[in-house]
Amino acid sequence: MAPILEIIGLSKHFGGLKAVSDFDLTLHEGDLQGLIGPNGAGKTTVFNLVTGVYPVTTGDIRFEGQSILGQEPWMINQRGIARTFQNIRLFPNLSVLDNVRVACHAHGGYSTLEAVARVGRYRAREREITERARNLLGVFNLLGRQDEVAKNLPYGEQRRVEIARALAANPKVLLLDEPAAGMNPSEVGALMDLIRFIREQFRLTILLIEHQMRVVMGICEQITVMDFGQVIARGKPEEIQNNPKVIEAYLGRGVSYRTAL
Amino acid sequence: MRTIRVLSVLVIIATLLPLAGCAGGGGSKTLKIGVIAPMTGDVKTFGESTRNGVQMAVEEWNANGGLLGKQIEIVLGDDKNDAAEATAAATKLIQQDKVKFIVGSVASKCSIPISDVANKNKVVMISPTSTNPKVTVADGVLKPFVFRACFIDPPQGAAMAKFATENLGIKTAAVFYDNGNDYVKGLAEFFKASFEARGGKVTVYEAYAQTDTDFTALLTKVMAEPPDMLYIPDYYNMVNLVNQQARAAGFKGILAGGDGWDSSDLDFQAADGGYFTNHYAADDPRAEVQNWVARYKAKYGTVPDALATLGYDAANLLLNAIKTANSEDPVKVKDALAATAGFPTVSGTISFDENHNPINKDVVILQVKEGKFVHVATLKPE
Amino acid sequence: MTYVLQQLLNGIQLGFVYALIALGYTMVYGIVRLINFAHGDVFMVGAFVGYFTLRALARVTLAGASWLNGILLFLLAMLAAMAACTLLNVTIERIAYKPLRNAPRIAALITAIGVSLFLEYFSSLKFVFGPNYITFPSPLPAQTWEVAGLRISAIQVLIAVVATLLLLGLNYIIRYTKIGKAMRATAFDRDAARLMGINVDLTISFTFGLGAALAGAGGVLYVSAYPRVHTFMGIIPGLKAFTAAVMGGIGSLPGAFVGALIMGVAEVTAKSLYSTMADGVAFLILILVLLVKPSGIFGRAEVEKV
Amino acid sequence: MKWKVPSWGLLVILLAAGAVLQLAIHLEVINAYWALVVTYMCIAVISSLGLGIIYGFSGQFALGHAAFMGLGAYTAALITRYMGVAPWTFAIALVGGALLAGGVAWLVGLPILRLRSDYLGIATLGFGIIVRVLFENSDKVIPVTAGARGMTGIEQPDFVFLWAFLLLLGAIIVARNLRFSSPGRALLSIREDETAANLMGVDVVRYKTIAFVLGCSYAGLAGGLYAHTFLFLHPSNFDFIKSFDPLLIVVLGGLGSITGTVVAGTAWVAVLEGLRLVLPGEVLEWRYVIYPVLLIAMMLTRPQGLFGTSEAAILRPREAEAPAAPALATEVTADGTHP
Amino acid sequence: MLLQVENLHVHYGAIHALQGISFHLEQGEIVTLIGANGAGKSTTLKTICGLLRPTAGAVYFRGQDITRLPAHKIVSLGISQVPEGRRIFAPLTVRENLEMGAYTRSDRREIAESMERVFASFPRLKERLDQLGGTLSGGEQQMLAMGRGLMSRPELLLLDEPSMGLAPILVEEIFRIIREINQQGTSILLVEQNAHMALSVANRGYVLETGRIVLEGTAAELRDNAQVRAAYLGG
Repeated sequence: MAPILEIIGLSKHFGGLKAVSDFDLTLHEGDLQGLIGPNGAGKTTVFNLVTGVYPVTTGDIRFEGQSILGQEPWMINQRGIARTFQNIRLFPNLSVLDNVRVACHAHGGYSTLEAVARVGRYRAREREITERARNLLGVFNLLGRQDEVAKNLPYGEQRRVEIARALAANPKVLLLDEPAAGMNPSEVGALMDLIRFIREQFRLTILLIEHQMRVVMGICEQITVMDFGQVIARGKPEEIQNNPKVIEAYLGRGVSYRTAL
Repeated sequence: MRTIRVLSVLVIIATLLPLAGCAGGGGSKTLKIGVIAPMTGDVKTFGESTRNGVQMAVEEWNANGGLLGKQIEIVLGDDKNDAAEATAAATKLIQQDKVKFIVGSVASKCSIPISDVANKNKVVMISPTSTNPKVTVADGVLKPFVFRACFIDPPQGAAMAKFATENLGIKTAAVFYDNGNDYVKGLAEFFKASFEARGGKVTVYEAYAQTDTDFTALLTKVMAEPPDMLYIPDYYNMVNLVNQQARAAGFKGILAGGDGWDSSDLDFQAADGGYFTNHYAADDPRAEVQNWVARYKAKYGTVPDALATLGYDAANLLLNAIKTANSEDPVKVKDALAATAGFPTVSGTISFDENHNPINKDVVILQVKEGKFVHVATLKPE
Repeated sequence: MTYVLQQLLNGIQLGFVYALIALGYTMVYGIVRLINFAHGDVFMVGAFVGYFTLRALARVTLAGASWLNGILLFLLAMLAAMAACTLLNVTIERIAYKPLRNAPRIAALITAIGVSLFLEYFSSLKFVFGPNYITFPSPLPAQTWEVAGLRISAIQVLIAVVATLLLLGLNYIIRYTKIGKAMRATAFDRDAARLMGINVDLTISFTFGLGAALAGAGGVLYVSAYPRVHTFMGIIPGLKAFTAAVMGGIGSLPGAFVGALIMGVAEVTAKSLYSTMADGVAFLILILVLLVKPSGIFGRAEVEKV
Repeated sequence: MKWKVPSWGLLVILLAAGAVLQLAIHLEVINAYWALVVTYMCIAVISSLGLGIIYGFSGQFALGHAAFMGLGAYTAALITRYMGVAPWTFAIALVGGALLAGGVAWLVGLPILRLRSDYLGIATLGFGIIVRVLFENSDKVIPVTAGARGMTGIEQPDFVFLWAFLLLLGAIIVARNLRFSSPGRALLSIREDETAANLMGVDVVRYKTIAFVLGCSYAGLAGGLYAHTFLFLHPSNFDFIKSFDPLLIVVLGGLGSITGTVVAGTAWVAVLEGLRLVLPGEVLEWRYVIYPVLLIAMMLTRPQGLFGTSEAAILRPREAEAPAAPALATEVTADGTHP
Repeated sequence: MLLQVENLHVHYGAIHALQGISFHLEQGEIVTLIGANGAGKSTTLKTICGLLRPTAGAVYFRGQDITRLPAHKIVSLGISQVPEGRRIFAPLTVRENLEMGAYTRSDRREIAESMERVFASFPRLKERLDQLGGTLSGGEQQMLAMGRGLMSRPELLLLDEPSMGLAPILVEEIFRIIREINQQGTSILLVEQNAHMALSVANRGYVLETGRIVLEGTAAELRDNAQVRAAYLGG
């Protein structure tokens, strides 16, 4: 089967700093992979390169067999790669519903002129968008909050709105950047269930960055470990846990109990 | 939501508040003269002078028993030296306060819109200081109700050119002028034409904007080939800036200008030795001049500047016309005003031409010398 | 060639004065992210205070030689202006900006516009500064020297020396003193600075005061060179200085200085070529600079954290 | 606020009110001064709504609004000068002014809208000054504008107030329809977080440009009306300082609130003219001392503006409350705090 | 009693973030506040050090009421906070960052001594003394933040989520140092998402839920509490 997302020899230099060098990663349809590594290892930079936030220095990123280098973030999103953020970046003063509807925008299907004159496809499409957004909120159990302003939501709910918003664009690949950050163990448990669920429900391919080993080890099928911008290990969770390089650079000695955490 | 509702109500009240002012008007116990001048903003000082001048005239008339048996009352409007504000102020004076006569405004950019409003509403207007021809004439058509009290006076420029070449033996001159001011521009153009016709050479002929303060660039250009004379026919505040910078830049020639120099606020030190053209000399023995200066000084504590003088003259011209017409009917007053001939004002004896501009007369040349203006020559217009 | 250099000198003279204003803009911006549109009007107040001080001292002779006397009187006027502006700006900050520290940024900007209008219109009332155009008495004799074909005036020397000293002083304060470091820390992260025990309110006030002192000095220097004092005189230099600060990269002190010099030279050059278009050219340069360097010459080209 | 007037009904009422007001002006029941004031209110609000779209909706801090108003004013004035002020030529002039302002906005926007926040503000402010300088020197190319001395000879068309009022209603409707639509939400998302919007599939450059061009067209339209209300154009009327006026109005009303802009714009004109009426001659000079004090006081007491981001009920869309039954199964709940 | 918090209430606009929190901390203790996101842990710390104003209640430090004191006064009394997300001054050098930590002190010699002590705990900082704070790695920044917090020689150190966003290996290192700092005589109030680690170093702990303290006890008691295990320790 052809890979859905292929990252080949990717490098990114900021001035003299090599944030990512010669990074490879392949995602096949339906994969759920993890990307871990110490702070500053370049994990989020990889996400930013894939989603077009930063221009790539060298290397290639192929989505469904075609290079997406040089494309604007919104184009990449519309092609089918969506993401969430390490620090939540909702549209703080918009309602929860509008947050999600914004991401449906690309699929809005009517022009600004139709919107302004309230003619043509406006009414039908607007109803579709709203319905779609509400359905998504329903999945995330946020329907009751649809009219709240996003910034007033508690942290955990904001995380969920962010995922719902990412899904609104109908992506094929979802990149989650530390989705469990700031969650307590019971929330984390629910999140893991949620990630598994949306993968099935929306036929997603997921790549996630996470520090909480319980999440990574618990749901990822394959894990890539980065340090200083390079891949230092790759494999199944149990292989990673016992990899001496990973223990040295990232996990530390007392790994066993923390896995249970 | 409640606060919003309360605020909305407050805003609506604030909106309606001005309507309360609608009531006014009517009442013909006094004769109302509208004065529109920049009472706020960057040329407020000109507005105050103008207002003071008009005020002096009105007080004198009132002291002599008023006009048509009524006391004269000033209704003041502020134009902030802004065309839109001027329109609003003029419309308000005419519509709300029902004035039939307006003195104003200072800058042409305000007087032009005012003149249109006044003319359309058949209100007599006389601008004390606005020199743009469009104040009284639009597209070649005279605005019958609009007059001005100041000389447009391009001949002043020619007079200075004549004096410079014949009396001072000047061969080369540099000229600076305000691009947005017809008066200054007119003087500069006439000076240049006349000076060149007399064989002089204009080395630098440069425009500036009214907001400019840094003249070093222009002066450096001048100093590349230092001329005998630097001609700056603008108001004293601009002249002071140029003169001092010219001296600092090492200019040793003669400074010269027009009647805008006539002010106690002129920087006498920087302008020392300079010449300017004027309608009258402050040491002019004419009674009109001496009385005016003395009275103004007594009331306001300063020597009147050109704006105060012209405000005073404009008011006198208007009030005299009302008296001559012996009527408050603007149509009769404007006819009387147009027929004014040989009316003595402080700034000279005035008759109006067919475009409602005062017809020029003798030009006086004054020299700035040791803190005083000294009369050096009187030239007949050519 | 001499002509070009002479014009360059004029531009630098103007640039030095702009720099003094621009630094105040940029410091205040750096610490509270406020485009303090009233800064140009504080500069105007400085010019007036300098004028009134000189007038009050007109009969005083401080030293025998007229040069020395002139310089001393000038320095006194400048110090008075600096002190008055500091006081004024700190007061303004307390009344009009401090209550809005946690409000949307635009709210403080609007009050700054309000303060600016207030200073202009209030000070042109008769019992304040009055509406008149006042001629600033030249502190020094109208002396010029020829150096290698270039004419250098006493005023130019005065501006260059005084402005340089002030800029060095500012640099020292910001880099090496405790309050200077506190300013930089507060500018970067106000709450973290608070946790260090830095009195943030005091630091912000100090920044406003310091910026105003420079503006006050700038005001006196400006009217010494371009001797017209007027209540609306601050708008245009203020705007240009602010533009210079933006061009240099707002928040950056060297940026403000370099931007101001560019602005001064650009303006003078444009004026010498086509005088009525000078402002247009100066701002065209600004836009071109920003298109090449969207956060100014010295602005950090920020890689946005995502 | 439970006004249950159907929106079409309300529109008819407003149209009737406008017509009645125009009739009253025509019959001089309302004098020319008040006609001028209410017309100017309409103009100020139209222009401010334009900035509201640019700044309030899409968050682009643009400070060159007066320049675009000037472009519209000069364009419209030149058109009627040569074509006269019959209703249809006046309409052409207004459209021409709006189109030219919009077109210039598009050209300028292409490079300039990449800038963010205060840098954009200062670049647009600089553009405004360049335009003013061009106006001042325009007589070298088009002598009738008279450059720095101001353009005269603009004729007044009939029923200017009605024109302004109807265009204002149109401007409100367009802004409101835009606000509550998918492109409108795209604009708001750019205001909230440009990078996130981009990553959520919003073509940021395109929508910023749409907002800027539309907003500047509003300014151009307002400029055309301005030219034919005041009948005299001077470059200083479109100076950078004048760009602060719509900014004040938009912020005082509440950023992003159409209702707020309408109310604040009206109140702004009312306060300035009200002070002219209320203050006697001796203290007239206090007019612009009181105004900034009011401005500061207003901002200190209500920093978020009169209306914040909320809209009056009549402007809000009546979204059909869809049945709350999501189509997808919800056996998984992400956490237990809000079941 | 070093720190006593009594019936603290804090509002953010309409949100009642702290709804009457009371706890105390003895000299020499490590006390931890654990709880979910939004439970009010960071709010509590911010209120203690004066960044937030409570609507009701009081904070006493060594018996002195510090509830209404401005933040900078509280620092000079001997409370120092290492904020969440580290918040180091990126454009200042490491040395200047540390100097900022000693802002309330004026004796140069003593400050130099304190700096040496910080280097003893965080030798890596000494190597990077003239580097800009912003160029440090995440772990180094956390060390700098803690070092900076110690520069005021506090009696009480407030630590807000010191392990957040750090690799597991660094988390361990940080907690080792926390213990070390405590052994040198500084009392510590620790807010931590990682309840497991927090309870492993703390003497006592409080559990916060939606702005209230729902449970308190020694670290061991809390670790054994079924509720705590379920909610915060993941089984």
